Amino acid sequence: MREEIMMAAGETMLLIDQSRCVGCHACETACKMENNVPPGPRWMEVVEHESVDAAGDVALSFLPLNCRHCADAPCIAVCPTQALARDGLGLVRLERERCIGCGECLFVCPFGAPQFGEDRLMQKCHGCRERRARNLPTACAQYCPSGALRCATPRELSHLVRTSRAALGAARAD
Amino acid sequence: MQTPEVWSRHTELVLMWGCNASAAGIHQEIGYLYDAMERGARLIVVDPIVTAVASKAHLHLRPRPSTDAALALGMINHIVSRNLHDQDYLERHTQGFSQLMEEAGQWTLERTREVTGVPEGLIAQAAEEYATHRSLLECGYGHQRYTNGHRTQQAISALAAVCGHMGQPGAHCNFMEVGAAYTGFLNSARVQNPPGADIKKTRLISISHFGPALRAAQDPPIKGIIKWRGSLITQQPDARGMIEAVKGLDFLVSIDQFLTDDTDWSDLVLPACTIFEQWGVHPSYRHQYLQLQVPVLEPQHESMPDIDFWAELARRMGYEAYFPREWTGLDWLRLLLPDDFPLEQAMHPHGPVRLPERFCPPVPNWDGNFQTPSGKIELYSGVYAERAQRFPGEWDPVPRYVPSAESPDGDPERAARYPLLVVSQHPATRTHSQFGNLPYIQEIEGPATAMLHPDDAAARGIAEHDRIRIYNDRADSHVLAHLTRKVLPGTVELDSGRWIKTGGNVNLLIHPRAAGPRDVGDGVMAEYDMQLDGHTIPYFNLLVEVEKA
Amino acid sequence: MRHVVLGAGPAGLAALASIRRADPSARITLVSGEPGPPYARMALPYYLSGELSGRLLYPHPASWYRSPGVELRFGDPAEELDLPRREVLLAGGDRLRFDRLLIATGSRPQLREAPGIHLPQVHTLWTLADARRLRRKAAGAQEVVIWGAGMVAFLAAKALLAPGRRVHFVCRAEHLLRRALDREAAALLEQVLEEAGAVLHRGVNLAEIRPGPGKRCRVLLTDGRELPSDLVLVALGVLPNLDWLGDAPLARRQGLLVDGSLETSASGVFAAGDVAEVPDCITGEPVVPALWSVAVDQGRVAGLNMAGHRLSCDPALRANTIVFHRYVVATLGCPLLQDGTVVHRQLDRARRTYRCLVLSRGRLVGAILAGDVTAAGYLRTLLRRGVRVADPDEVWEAVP
Amino acid sequence: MTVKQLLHLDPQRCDGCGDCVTACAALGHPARLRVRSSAANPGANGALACCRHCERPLCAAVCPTACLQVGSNGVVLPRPERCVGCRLCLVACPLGGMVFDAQGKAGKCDLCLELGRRGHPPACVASCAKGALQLVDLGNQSALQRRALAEHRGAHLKHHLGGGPSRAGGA
Repeated sequence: MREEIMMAAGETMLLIDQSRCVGCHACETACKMENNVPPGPRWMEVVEHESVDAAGDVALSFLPLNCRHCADAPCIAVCPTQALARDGLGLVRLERERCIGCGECLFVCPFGAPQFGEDRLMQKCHGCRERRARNLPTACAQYCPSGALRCATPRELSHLVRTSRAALGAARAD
Repeated sequence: MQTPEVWSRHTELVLMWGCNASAAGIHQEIGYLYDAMERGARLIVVDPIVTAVASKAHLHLRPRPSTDAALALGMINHIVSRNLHDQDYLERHTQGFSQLMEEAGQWTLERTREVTGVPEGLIAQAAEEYATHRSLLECGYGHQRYTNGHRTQQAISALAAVCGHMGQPGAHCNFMEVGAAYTGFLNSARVQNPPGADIKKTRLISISHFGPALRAAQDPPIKGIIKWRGSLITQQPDARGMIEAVKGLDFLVSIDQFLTDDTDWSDLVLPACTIFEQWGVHPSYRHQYLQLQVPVLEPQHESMPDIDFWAELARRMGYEAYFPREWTGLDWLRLLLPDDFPLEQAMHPHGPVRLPERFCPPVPNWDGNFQTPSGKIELYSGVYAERAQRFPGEWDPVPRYVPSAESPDGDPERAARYPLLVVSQHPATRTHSQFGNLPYIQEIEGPATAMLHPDDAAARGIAEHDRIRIYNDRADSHVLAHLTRKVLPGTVELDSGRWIKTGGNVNLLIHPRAAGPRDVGDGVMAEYDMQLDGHTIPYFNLLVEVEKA
Repeated sequence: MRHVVLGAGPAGLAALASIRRADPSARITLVSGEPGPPYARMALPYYLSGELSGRLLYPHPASWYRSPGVELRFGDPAEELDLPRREVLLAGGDRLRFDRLLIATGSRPQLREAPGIHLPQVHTLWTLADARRLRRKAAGAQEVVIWGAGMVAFLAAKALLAPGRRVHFVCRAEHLLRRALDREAAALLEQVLEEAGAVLHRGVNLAEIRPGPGKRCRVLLTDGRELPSDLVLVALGVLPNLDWLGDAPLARRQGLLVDGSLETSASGVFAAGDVAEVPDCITGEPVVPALWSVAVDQGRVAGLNMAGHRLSCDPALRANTIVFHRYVVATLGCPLLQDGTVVHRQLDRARRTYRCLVLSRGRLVGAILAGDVTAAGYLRTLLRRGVRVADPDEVWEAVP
Repeated sequence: MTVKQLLHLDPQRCDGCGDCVTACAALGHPARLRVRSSAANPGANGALACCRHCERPLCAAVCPTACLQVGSNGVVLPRPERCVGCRLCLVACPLGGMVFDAQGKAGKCDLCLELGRRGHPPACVASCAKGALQLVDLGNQSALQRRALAEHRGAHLKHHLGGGPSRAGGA
């Protein structure tokens, strides 16, 4: 069972498949290195959750949490200075010079995506806009070993999802 | 080893044993595992810890640490009792089934449950599913990190043989091995001893007994060490004893990129260049592809490729003829690889390339032939029986469960004082002790933390994130507590590879021992067969007590 | 990069701070036509009325300006722009070369010829020098006439209204602050002013000023009335300070035309504050808002863009406060828009509060608050965002 | 660097009782925060009107007399002797942070620095029986949110899969 969350940027989308994530943090490291983010702010963070059922069985879930570039982004709605806006690629773009560091975005973001570093102004995942313009996947997707993060065109991703479902269906029919 | 792009397309069930594919070698396997699961394959994981990959499994068996041999024998017995074994395969390609069953036959589900703690129904279900599917057995090192590790692996391998799950696409017993090295593809002898050179054969030191061996070696005694590409102190059991042994040396040289625990004790630190500045070769534990590493930078400052250092040392010791000055790392690689290997194709952007099939067939053992004297799988090992005549050790020809040293079953007296068993996993964020000094990694990992079962914590008045002292009569280590049911009661998890100088190193607490079968005594050996003699380091044979610091 | 900033008002100072922050290696020359360190023109009425001591007129201590690369030229106004040579000529004769130039020379009071306008009793209140002079002159003044009824006039009155003194407004319109307030809000403000000693002469203009008797003069109105006066203040609004540009080839209408980054028609030359003509946030029409808050915002953006950023400046949102003693009126957006608007008014004469929301095509386009202006910041945000609102209740619900 | 702290109102917990406003006013100045009852607009931003101690405060930028300043601790404070009561800050602040006293002087939340020095939480936080008002630091808040989300998603995933993906067994 999987959950797909997609964020689009022009030609490509990022598929986040929670069921494949194993919490190895490779995406976080890749993101930090790609964007030179010092310790503190985490544009991408994989959060692990442990739950125990009545029988004592332990289940783990892993959530790669970055800015999801929401279609109806609450951060854009609450930003008092219009530092956040949707750009031509459909990404939630942050214009840091407009940010006043009021923290409003943080409190409405369901993903805890807004980060505050040394300068106490907001920073967050920009969706690897420039990499994608050069036909590269997002840094997090490029270095994800488990296929939990995949960056490709909607056509490729839908094909991927459909073929894996079809294989599953065929296997069940056997 | 059956390579994952083959098994992932054919297997119906993956039995992953002692193998945290979600952290160790994560880039090599997990994607293939998911591909197989998306095709409908079942996943059974045997691991005392709820690892990420275990959390994805259809069945998860959590034996008490070091009892895996009992579990495997119990599964074998159940399979045979239900007549789910592959009689035809056993007759044609194995020998010693009856001797195996003399041992395995004693392992009823009830007794297996008593020893391993795994519920009977779950053992039976896992055994039946394994036997009745086209099943791949994927072995890690987890169950081998005990003094009985060799017996455990023997038992697990026997499980695959009993079901005939060998040598078919999608059904095999995969053991972590660098296929390229085992199959003779990489001929290290040609590099260690260049053609024509007369270099004396040296003694061998067991990796598990490094500290004791340094002191024990005589005629001549060991007075100096040059160490590179590894951590002498951080990664060895009894890290403190290791430091004492190192202090007794006249001369210690470290070739390193960073100031590590080792360099702190070194007389000389030579700057190593990074992988970006030298030639290299990358085989794998888990697949059969190979990539050549091409330098993309000139060595910076005074650093030099390791091979240049060794070549220069050899020249100054009078072996100049065998170490031509114009040779680069690439020339040494040529020597290491078969003459007909297409070097250029293995380099970026063409590489990696698959290893030649004559070394690494896609479906090994497809013809039912094995590299044993009998050409069969020896469930009763004639080789062991024979080797027992030459070397002391635990050369049991059939697999048996024998309690492991320094475990609750193996040493109840010690366990009364130090009741908790430590399992030290490899974290996904480091490769052993590598990368532990990087700020990004330190941020992601946070401070050194041990996992404690909430019941064990409650009994000791320990709360989440309390600072705790993990100790035995050898040493102690101060870390933070993380209360989690990912570990079994009576078990503590403390990551391996933490640096001593940054805190939380587990090896300080471990007594140096060797897993069998061969008893290596003080660790100094004249000869050694790495496929037979075993003696991996039993890192998990460690009993401790924990208290709030 | 050599930056020249002309003007040390809110726009100029905001620009200076921005350039310094964005490019610590920049060389910046700050030019001001007025002598002495930059002061807050907004605060002059409070200085004149004695509420604020002279020393607090200066927003920044001298140390604030002292930083590597910053040079100050006070009291030496720019006289000519030599675009081909990328130089500014100062009155003192120096030529300043620039890579980036900011024109933030602000406004000057609008004057109109009238008989007697040059009499010694006639003043303007714009600069610190004016305020200092008026502080002396106003000391014994009992009757003051203010020619005008706009914002500058109001500020003058605010400074000069005091016990024992009458201040007359010569107001051509039906009420004060005709360009900012509607009738209802103006009435409340007028009431407060009148209680403090103001006298409004509505629907008339100044015809002539005659000297005498004694130190006084007499102001003749167009309806024939005559107001004896100790002091006459001409407060007819302000004009952008652009005359010094002569025929320099910079596109201009009311003010200098700028693009979204506040760059003028000449590359590398920016304009901010009262000299810049920008689109209005609500109507989209070009305006010269001449507002302090707009100047601060533009100065900041222009400074950043001079230092290499590519920031677009928001269209000007006109928002202002009118404060007399403890009575406050806030105007936001375009509350006086007529076409197609729906106006919601809530007036409480007893409590002297008034609030007015102007909606157009389902959006808030303007608001006036009087008496209680707590909601002003929120309304400003709603206006800025162009938030859709069905009815006024929805607006008030959004305001804590 | 001192960790930047600010007040956070959890609109789900707030019932609009107004105790925080009373507690603030009890300190001897007009209340420096206002709260809109969560019933009116649950979960929406803006339920709390109070200073956020912005890093680049709009109130300070627009203040003609440089009355408002960011202290080294990140707290935005007025210097009352400089305030002329022009209210430009009030109009500039999008979050309702500015409050004016009877003399027309600017005041605003100072996060109860004085109480903080003595080890007490801000008066409003202390007064909130529902735990709706909290003093949080910017970084930890996102970590908390992420954990809460993971918890929520974890439960969801488990429910979705009918009791989790694995059947585990062990000692």
